[in-house]
Formats: sequence, C-alpha cells, structure tokens
Amino acid sequence: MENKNPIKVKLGSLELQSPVIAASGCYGYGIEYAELAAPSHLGAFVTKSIAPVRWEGNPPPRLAEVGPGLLNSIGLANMGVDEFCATVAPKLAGLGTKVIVSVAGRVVEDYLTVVRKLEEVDSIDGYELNISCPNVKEGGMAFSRNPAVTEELVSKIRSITNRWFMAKLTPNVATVTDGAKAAEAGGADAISLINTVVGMAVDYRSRRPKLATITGGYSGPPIKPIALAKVWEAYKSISIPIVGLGGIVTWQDIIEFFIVGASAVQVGTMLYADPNTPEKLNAGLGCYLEEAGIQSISELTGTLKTDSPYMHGVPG
Amino acid sequence: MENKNPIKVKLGSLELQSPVIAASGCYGYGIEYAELAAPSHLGAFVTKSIAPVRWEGNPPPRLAEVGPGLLNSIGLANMGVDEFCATVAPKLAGLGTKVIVSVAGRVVEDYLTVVRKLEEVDSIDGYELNISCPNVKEGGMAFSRNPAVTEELVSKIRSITNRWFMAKLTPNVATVTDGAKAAEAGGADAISLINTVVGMAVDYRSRRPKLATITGGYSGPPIKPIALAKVWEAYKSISIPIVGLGGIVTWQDIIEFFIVGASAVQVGTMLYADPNTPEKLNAGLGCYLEEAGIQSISELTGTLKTDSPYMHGVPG
Amino acid sequence: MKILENAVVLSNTRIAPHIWSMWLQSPEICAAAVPGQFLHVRIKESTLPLLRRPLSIGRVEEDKLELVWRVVGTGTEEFTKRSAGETVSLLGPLGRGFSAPDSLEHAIMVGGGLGVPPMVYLHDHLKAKGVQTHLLIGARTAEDIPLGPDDTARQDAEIILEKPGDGPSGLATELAMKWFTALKESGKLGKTAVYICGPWGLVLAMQKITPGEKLMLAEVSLEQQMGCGIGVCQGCAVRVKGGPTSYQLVCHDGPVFPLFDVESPHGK
Amino acid sequence: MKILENAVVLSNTRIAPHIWSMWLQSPEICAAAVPGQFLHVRIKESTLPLLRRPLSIGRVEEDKLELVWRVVGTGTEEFTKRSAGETVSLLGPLGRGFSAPDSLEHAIMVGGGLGVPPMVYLHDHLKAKGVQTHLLIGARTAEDIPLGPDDTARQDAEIILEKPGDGPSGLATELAMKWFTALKESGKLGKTAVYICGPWGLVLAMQKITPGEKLMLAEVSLEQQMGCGIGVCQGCAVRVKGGPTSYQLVCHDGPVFPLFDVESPHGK
Ligand SMILES: Cc1cc2nc3c(=O)[nH]c(=O)nc-3n(C[C@H](O)[C@H](O)[C@H](O)COP(=O)(O)OP(=O)(O)OC[C@H]3O[C@@H](n4cnc5c(N)ncnc54)[C@H](O)[C@@H]3O)c2cc1C
Ligand SMILES: Cc1cc2nc3c(=O)[nH]c(=O)nc-3n(C[C@H](O)[C@H](O)[C@H](O)COP(=O)(O)OP(=O)(O)OC[C@H]3O[C@@H](n4cnc5c(N)ncnc54)[C@H](O)[C@@H]3O)c2cc1C
Ligand SMILES: Cc1cc2nc3c(=O)[nH]c(=O)nc-3n(C[C@H](O)[C@H](O)[C@H](O)COP(=O)(O)O)c2cc1C
Ligand SMILES: Cc1cc2nc3c(=O)[nH]c(=O)nc-3n(C[C@H](O)[C@H](O)[C@H](O)COP(=O)(O)O)c2cc1C
Ligand code: FES
Ligand code: FES
Repeated sequence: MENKNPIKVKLGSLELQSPVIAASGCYGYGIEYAELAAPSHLGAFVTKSIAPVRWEGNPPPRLAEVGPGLLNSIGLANMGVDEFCATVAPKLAGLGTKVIVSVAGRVVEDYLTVVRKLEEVDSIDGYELNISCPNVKEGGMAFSRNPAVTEELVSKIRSITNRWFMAKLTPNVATVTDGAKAAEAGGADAISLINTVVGMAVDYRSRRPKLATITGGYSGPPIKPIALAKVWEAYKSISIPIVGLGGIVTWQDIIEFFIVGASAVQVGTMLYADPNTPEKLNAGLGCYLEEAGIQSISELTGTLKTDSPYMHGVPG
Repeated sequence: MENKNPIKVKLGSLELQSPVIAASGCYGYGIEYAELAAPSHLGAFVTKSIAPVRWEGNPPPRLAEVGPGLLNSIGLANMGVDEFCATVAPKLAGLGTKVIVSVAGRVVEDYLTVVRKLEEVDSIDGYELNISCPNVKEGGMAFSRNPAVTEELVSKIRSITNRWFMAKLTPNVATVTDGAKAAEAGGADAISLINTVVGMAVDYRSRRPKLATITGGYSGPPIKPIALAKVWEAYKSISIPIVGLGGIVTWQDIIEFFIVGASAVQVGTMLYADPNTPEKLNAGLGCYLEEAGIQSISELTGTLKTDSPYMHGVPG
Repeated sequence: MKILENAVVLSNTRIAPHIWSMWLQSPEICAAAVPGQFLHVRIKESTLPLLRRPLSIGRVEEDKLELVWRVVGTGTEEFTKRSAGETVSLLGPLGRGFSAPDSLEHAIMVGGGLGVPPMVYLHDHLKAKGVQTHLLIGARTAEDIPLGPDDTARQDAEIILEKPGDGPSGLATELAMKWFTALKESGKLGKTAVYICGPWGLVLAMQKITPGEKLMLAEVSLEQQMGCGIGVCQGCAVRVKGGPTSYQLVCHDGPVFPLFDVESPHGK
Repeated sequence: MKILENAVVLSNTRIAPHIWSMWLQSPEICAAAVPGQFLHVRIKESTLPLLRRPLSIGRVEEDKLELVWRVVGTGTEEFTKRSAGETVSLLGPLGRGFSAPDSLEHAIMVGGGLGVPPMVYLHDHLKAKGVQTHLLIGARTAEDIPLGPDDTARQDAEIILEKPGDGPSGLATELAMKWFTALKESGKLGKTAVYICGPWGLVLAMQKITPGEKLMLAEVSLEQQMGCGIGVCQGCAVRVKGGPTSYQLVCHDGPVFPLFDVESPHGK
C-alpha cells in the first residue's frame, strides 16, 4: 500500500509536501529562518521580491502595527538579482523545500531581465510575479490593476521560461476576476492572492502618518475576510490553481481558504510572531484530516456549500 | 463673549452640534435608540437606507462576527418610503438632532422617486445617497464603482432638491478619486466614505459560508486603516467636505479621521455594542481639544503632516 | 420599556462542566421582564468581542436576575471571568416573551439544553399564577443540564437524557407526547399551552408531534446571531410566516414565535 | 547563533511606577549574548499583540537574564501579567552588540531612560574585563530610573534628573561633558569609548558634544519598530551612513551603530 501524505498538494506541475508556503517578504531569501525552524515543514517558500538591481526601499518608518494587523511600506527593498544569484542562490539547494523566487520590476522589461538571469540558477522551482505591491510608485500594484498589462507581462514571461510560475494579484481593485483571467490567458500556472490591502495609520498627537509613505499595505488577521472573498471570486472565474493568502494564523484558516477555492496557501505576517507556524499548521491539518476522514487536503478545494441558507444552531 | 462649542462643525450649509453622526443601518429610523440614549449627543443621524418600496432583505444568516469585525448582508431590508413618510416621519421632529435620510435604489429612477416623496416631509435636514451597498444585486455598490453613473445620479438629485445631501462611496474600487470627483461635479454637498468592505467568512466544519449571501460587508475596527487611506485619497482630490467613517470606536479615531481630511464622522457598528458611544466621544473630544488648546475641531481637517519622515521615539 | 444599565454582578458560578450561572442586581429590568425575554450583554469593555451577546433571562427573584450560559466561544468564555462586585452592561428586557392567557390551565414546557433557563423562569411564573406546569427537560448527558445540583427546579422537572446513563433516557419529545396524550384523555388540551426552547432538532420534532389546532397555544423561542438587539440592524432575521415579508426579527418580533409559523432554516 | 525557545519566567516585578523587571532562565541565550544585543519577545500566544516586542538584554547572571521595560502600550502592559513559572517565547540574542576593543581603558556609558538596562549589562561586562567604567544615567524624574531601589548599579552610577527634585539635576550630556574634559586632561581620550543608549534627543546632543576623532570608539544603540527581528522583513530600517544604501537595519546591522554614522530621523 502506498503511504499517502494527506497534506501533499499539486499546483499543476508543482508538487509540494505541504500546502503551506512562506509568503514573499516574510521569509527573506529563504536562508535566514533556517537556523530557527526547519524549512522542510514548508511546501515551498517565496523569496523577498527581487528586482533587476538593488532597491533601497522606502524611508522609515516602514512598519506600523494596528491592532491585530500590520501596515508596511517596505518598498520592495531587495538586493537585486545579481547579488541574489551570486550570494543567495548557491545556498538554496538542500534546504529541504521548494524555492519560488518572487520577481518585481517597474516596467515589463524589468521582470524579463530578472527571470532571464534566474533561469541560469538551478536550485529554483518556480517564480511568483509580484504585480501587486502597493508600496512602489511605478510598477507594483499598477500592473495587476490593469488586466491587459497583466496578460502582456504574463505571456512574455511564459515565452522565456518553462518553469512553473504564478502571478500575485492585488485585492485593491473592484474585481479580481479580470486580473485572474488575464493571468490565466497569459499562461500562468497559478495565481496567488491577496497581496496587501492599501491602508494607513496616523498618530493623532503628532499628526504624522505612522508610515513615511503615508499609506502602506495592510496584512495579518484583519484582512482574512477580504482575502477569502477575493479567492472565492477568482475561483469562480478561472481554472488554474489558486494560492490563497491573507491573515492566515491557524490550520482552520487554511481549511477555510481551501473551501473557498485555494489549492495551497501562503503564510506571511504570522511568521514574524512565530517562525514555527508552518510546523504547527501541518500538525493541525494532519490531525483534522485524519479525524474528518479526508484522504487529501486537495479534496477540499472549492467545496463551499452554496446550496441552502442556514441558521445558527442548525439541528443537532 | 460668544460661547463657542469646539465640537460644532459645518458641512457646507449643514451645521452640526457634534461631528459625530450615527451611520446608516446602525441607528434604525432614528427613533429606536431614543429611549436608551439621548439623540442630542449626535450631530445628526442617518436613517437606514430607504427604497421606493419595502425590501425584505437577504435570507438569514445576515451577520457574522469575525474577530473585532462584523460581516453583514442585510440587503437593505427597509420599510419603503411610503411607510417611512407615514409612520416614522411624524416622530422625527424634536429628537434634538439633525435628520439625514439615506436613500437607496436599484436604478437611478428609484433614488429620484424616494427623494421626491421625502421632499414633502418637513423634519428632514438632508439626504445621504447610498450608492455603495455591497449587499444588493443591482444598484448599490455598482453605482459608485462607475463614476459616470455617480455623476448622473448626483446631478439628477441636485436638480430636484435644494436640501443638503451627500453621496456615500464604496471602498471596493481601485481608487475613490474618480467617484469623489464625480459626486463633486454632480453637485453633492459632501461625500461620505467608506461603506463596508467586501468580505466573507466560512464555517470550516460545515463548509458553509457564514452569510447566506456568501459575501457581505465588513465593518468595525479592522477596516479603519482602509477607511483612513480612502478619506485621505479623496481629500487630496476634492474640495467639498468629507464625512469619514469605518471602524470608529474612540475619540482618538475621530481625530485621526479629521487629520486625514474628514470634516465630520459617522459611527456605525460600535453603536450596537454601546449606544452611549456618541456621548462618550463628545466628552473625549471636548477634553482633548481643550487640553491641546484647539478652538474648534474643524481646524484639524486635513492637517496631516506630510513634510518629513520620522522615527519611533522622536526627540523628546 | 428597555433599560441600558451597568448592573452589579452578585455571583458567577460554574454549575456544570461547561455551564455557568450569574446573578445580577437590576431592580428595573426585574420589574419590567417577562419570561421568554432576553438581555443583550456587553461581555467586556473592549472590541473583542465586538458585539453584545444575547442571553435569556433565567430566574428573576425580586430585584435579582439570573443568566445561565454554556461556554461555546470567545464571548461566553470571557464572561466566566466577571466576578462579584464588577458591573456588566445590560440592555433589556428585550423582545416578545411567552404568552400566558388568563384561562390557561396546563402548560407543557419543553426545554432542550440551554433552552432550559427561560423555561424555568416561565415555569415559576405560571406556577405562581396557578397554572398546572409540566417542565420537561432534555439534555445530551447529565452534564448538559443547565441546573445546579441542588436546583429546586430539578424537583419540578421531568428530565430525560439522550445518552443512556443515570436516569431516564430518550428524547424530550417523548415526554411531551406523553403529556399530549394524558391531557387529551382528560379533555384539557383546549386549555393547554406548549412552550418550546431548544435546538432546531427539537423545534422541528415538536412541530411534527404537537396537535396544533387542538391546543390553546404553541410557542417556540428562537435564536439568531444578533447585532443591535433592538430591531435596528435587521440582522437577526429568521423565516417566519405571518409578517409583511418572509422574515421576522428574533430580537423584536421574537424571540418567541407561534410554533407553526416558524420555518426550517434550511429553506423550502 | 540565534535561539528560539520558550524560557521560564523566574520573577516579574514592578521596580518603579511604570517600569518592570523580569528574570528568565535561558542558558543558551545567556551563553551567546553580548551587551547591546536584544531579544524579540512574544508577549502572549495570541494575535493581540500581533508582533513580538524587542527588548534589550539587561543583566545576564549565569543562565539567567533580565529584561527591563517601561509600560508604554498594549504589549508592554500585557507583559506585566506574565508570572513566575510561565514560559515566554524568546528569539535571540539578536543584532550587533557594543564593541569592546582589548586596549580599551575607559568607558563612558550614557543611558537615558529605558536606555539604561543595556548600559548596566555593558558596564558589568567591561568592569569584569578591567576597564574603568563611568556609568552615567539620565532620567526625567527619580521614578523614571529603570533600577530597583536597592539595585547595586545605583552605587556605580552617576545619576542626574531632568526635573529638579532629590539628587543632582541636569542632563546626562553634562555628566558626559565632565568626563570628556577629565579624560582629555589625563590624556586618556584615545583609550576611551563612549556608548549611548537613549531617546533621540540624547543621541543628537551627544553627537554634538562627543569629540569623535579623538576617541577610540563612539557607539549608539537605536530603536525602530520591528517585524521579524532577524533581517528578513526590512522593516526596521534607519538612516545610517556607510552601507550599500541610505538605510541600515536596526535588528541586523544594529542596534549598535557608530555614533557619527547615524542620521537624524527627521531627514535632511
Ligand atoms: C434570544 C437569545 C437567547 C439566548 N439565550 C441563551 C442562554 O440563555 N444561554 C446560552 O448559553 N445561550 C443563549 N443564547 C445563545 C448565545 O447568545 C450564544 O451562545 C453566544 O452568543 C455565543 O457567543 P460566543 O462568543 O461564546 O460564541 P462564538 O461562536 O465565538 O460567537 C460568534 C458570534 O456568533 C454569535 N452566536 C453564536 N452562537 C449563537 C447563538 N446560538 N445564537 C445567537 N448568536 C450566536 C455570537 O453572539 C457572536 O456574535 C441565546 C441566543 C439568543 C438569540
Ligand atoms: C533593539 C530595541 C531594544 C529595546 N529595548 C527596550 C528595553 O530594554 N526596555 C524598554 O522598555 N523598551 C525597549 N525598547 C522599546 C520597546 O520595544 C517598545 O517600548 C515596545 O515595543 C512597545 O510596545 P507596546 O506594545 O507596549 O507599545 P505600542 O505603542 O502599543 O506599540 C505599537 C507598536 O510600535 C512598536 N514600538 C513602540 N515603541 C517602540 C520603540 N521605542 N521601539 C521599537 N518599536 C516600538 C511596538 O513594538 C508595536 O509594534 C527597545 C526597542 C528596540 C528596537
Ligand atoms: C513586511 C512585509 C513585506 C512584504 N514584502 C512583500 C514582497 O516583497 N513581495 C510580495 O509579493 N509581497 C510582500 N508582502 C505581502 C505578503 O507576501 C502577503 O501577501 C501579505 O502580507 C498578506 O499575507 P499575511 O496576512 O499572511 O501577511 C509583504 C508583507 C509584509 C508584511
Ligand atoms: C448591519 C449593518 C447594516 C448597514 N446598513 C447600511 C445601510 O442601510 N445603508 C448604508 O449606507 N450603510 C449601511 N451600513 C454601513 C455603515 O453605515 C458603515 O458605512 C459601515 O458599517 C462602516 O462603519 P463602521 O465600521 O463604523 O460600522 C450598514 C452596516 C452594518 C454593520
Ligand atoms: S439584532 Fe438588530 S434587528 Fe435584531
Ligand atoms: S525587524 Fe525585520 S528586518 Fe529588522
């Protein structure tokens, strides 16, 4: 009898040993957390977004905690693709998990530049196109707000790589359907959503914004209801896999994302609080699936019951 | 010497004794809460949105608490304008606060119908056009997502009333600027934002959505960062007053909304938890303004300091 | 008349593994309340939980009232932490309680699980009026009975447990059936009312076995997720026949509704 | 080496009206730590507060370490509730601590407010190495000194209060000035280091009065809002000269930076 792993998932051609992926910007370049928590608990990690050259990022302050949420305006501070290839790439093999490199740029050509260089690196399993960062002036979110540009960018990337890749979409739009369809039409293997929600905080005493860029990206538990709605919306309109994220803290959150249409998930902000989160999530998922008699977590994707309204205290 | 009230505000021609307005849907028809907390603590209240005829609303369940936030899918259940005029209107005079009637419809003509009938009622101080409800199939949010329709609707309303009115906009768009400009161009006296944010919640055990309509509108403290960002965005693009709302709980929240550009605020969900909130907010604002030596809260509108980045622990 | 006040907690005790009883001092609410009404309770001065929690009024004794609840989530858990001397913000009494017509002679009260406390209140009330009361309590196990070990209501009640263990086992509907038969035989059905409060399973089963047209009255108390508690938010709608729309509000039109007007939450 | 572990709380005491001291058992962190480093502390297993809180390592004694903090918000308030026997998740030791070159003879340590605890740790460390230590403590009032009433550091320290009251009043910079003059006269400036930890006001004032080129070393410890604490999120950037960009990371490149590389947070 085959020994099945109930939390293994497949995103098209990409197989992951766990549905839990570390989100871009929350796991560095993949090596920093390795001494604290074994990366093998992750199905994959997504690196900090990499640009063609080093970006110094936005002025400080770049973070503001707001209740159980976080605002950030990092501005995609990153080392640039050349340094990444020279210093980080050699360390990626043997981490015991899949490596997805997040790619950022200000113009379409930037993304192509980065991917072309990354194609030379062996230890990479896929890419995530960050076309949804709210914290950079050009590029970023502007891309995924424009479905035509999304499709153009995605199909150009498709034409230069055979590797698996996904496009990461913004929730800061009236509807994610158009962007999701554009990514699918362009040939992406999957989409991920959501990136952060535009938000801001003010210190009423000094009358200053808490972030130097005034507005930033909102993440953490408060955005989960928004993320679930966006994943569900996308799920109804495309057939490529969806990687769901936004506010995941518990294994129950993961089940919820699967139910509304995710085939895998990412965990971001919560990693800062507890780098052992992926291990705990796997354990929780494993127990639940066994108790519930579910062979594979993938069976849950899109199983939302939309048939009949119900009430609190259903017969029981 | 004139006895000045530091929390009095003016929204164009509309003068309010307090900047605190009860938000639509959270204060019924204005009479229900009167036996529990004196309406005179409010600058005004906005009624539940009124349609041309009775709307029964969405199937239950219509509410789901999510952490410190709330999802609702009431679906604008309301008694309709005729019953409102017959049964509620006569009771509105003498409540000791200004009366703003929220108007809803599925098509432009609906709004005109409601306003025409309300024009016959004396005890009304203004209208709020709800063009931003996420919980109805037609109309609602669709209006304020389309700036051309917003402008058309607003200018038609302008042509049939001399009363003060504001348009309530949705945050579920890539940018609120266009809608805000459209409302201004159409002749609205003010805009209010934000209405609720599209969100959803799932019960992972039953795999059912927690709202019968699957998605609903997210309100309460978690949406405050989103609301502040939208008010700030609008403030930079229009010159009519902005009524800010979304997640207000404390007087500090109100100061924050003023700083980013609000000239008054609305309180919604928090009223359910504590009907005495307006009184407490007024008291808190009064103390703060006095201590800070601020003559009028209106001085704070749009005073966000955007000059220089700063750091935690500024020299002191 | 609705009252919004900070009431002093007199005691807060665990009466079963997951069930608590709190007594509060509230002369005004006690004076205004009738059985079947509820209070909307602010568990804590914070935004977590964000909303008030609806809890049925349990016993009322002079100017003191009892709330009995099962710990099921954040709010009910947090509520166990309030202690004597603290105050809790109460809003109530709310909603429409049970009807008690003057000519009523027999009352069959069927309480399932946490539906019991309002039934005890109703029982005390009707007994004092001289009605013959039949308090029927169903629970899953002995630990799920929301009555303290020495509660006097235990003497007045017929208790039945779903899971065989100590005491009679079966369903509360069986007890009700027995009384319908007995009162039919004694010709008293026309002077009999049935009152129900419990999970939907119980409610739907009672709809099946209750000889509606022959009884004087059949009422059920419903639960629904609530926002305001006073008819403002339209959040607590349930499918109930007889109103101007398909829905009625638990907080305002209920929580007590005519048994046969209530529709299954599972739609048509 | 960074350690992530649940450490046992040995004690948690209020040492001044708004200031607390907690001792924790952590052999591994104690063995690895140097003065100036910090721990990233999970205040509570919940999402409120969401993030860890950075706290400087105060004293280290064998396998025990001290954290001293002022209650300024939700996290530091919640942290007062942990009690002996409970565990707290610590991540550390983090960042680059103070430099202590072998040939160092004199150390002037200027601690302002909650900048004092790491200075006490540094003081103990340098004293043990035979360095002549001058621990200078500035605080607004006596109640703002983050040392218990019987703390031995009080004997070693020169304390100055901004608000006239008991004891000498003035600014910590005045004490530093005095030592710069004294050590200049004794020709020891070239073997002297100055270490600073405190509010920006102190830091900027020290930049003005410190005879930078004449000293062996001048270092300052900075604070910034943090996410990860380990160089991952890029959240704790501050304007510091000398790196590949305009910014350096407090958690990774700092918290200790060369005094004259640090730029005012108010931009150009
Ligand atoms: C009129 C009325 C009377 C009630 N009387 C009692 C009583 O006497 N004793 C008792 O134990 N329980 C009673 N309930 C149910 C009680 O209100 C819920 O158990 C409680 O709200 C759960 O809160 P929580 O935060 O612990 O649970 P959570 O599951 O964390 O609550 C999440 C949200 O769902 C709501 N919710 C959950 N369950 C229910 C429910 N059954 N009904 C309505 N809202 C719910 C909560 O109010 C909250 O907004 C009554 C409900 C109603 C409507
Ligand atoms: C390297 C380092 C060492 C520190 N050592 C100490 C110490 O030994 N003793 C001590 O009392 N304080 C120290 N601080 C400051 C301490 O981290 C803050 O006082 C604490 O984070 C405030 O949390 P709060 O939830 O109580 O406040 P809130 O104001 O509610 O915090 C809101 C957010 O702002 C952050 N924040 C607020 N103030 C600061 C600050 N000054 N620096 C960084 N983040 C801040 C919080 O971490 C949180 O994310 C240190 C800070 C740093 C960066
Ligand atoms: C500090 C910080 C930095 C981030 N940087 C990136 C980034 O470089 N690229 C990216 O695609 N997303 C970035 N994100 C967004 C996260 O990957 C994720 O989409 C978002 O935080 C929502 O998930 P969460 O609620 O689990 O954190 C960042 C988030 C945070 C909090
Ligand atoms: C239960 C409920 C019902 C609402 N009904 C309406 C409505 O009828 N019309 C409207 O314009 N807004 C309605 N709103 C939105 C609020 O007026 C407000 O825009 C939103 O809740 C954000 O503010 P808050 O966070 O203070 O609640 C409703 C909100 C809630 C929670
Ligand atoms: S709870 Fe608001 S209408 Fe019933
Ligand atoms: S706190 Fe994350 S990089 Fe410093």
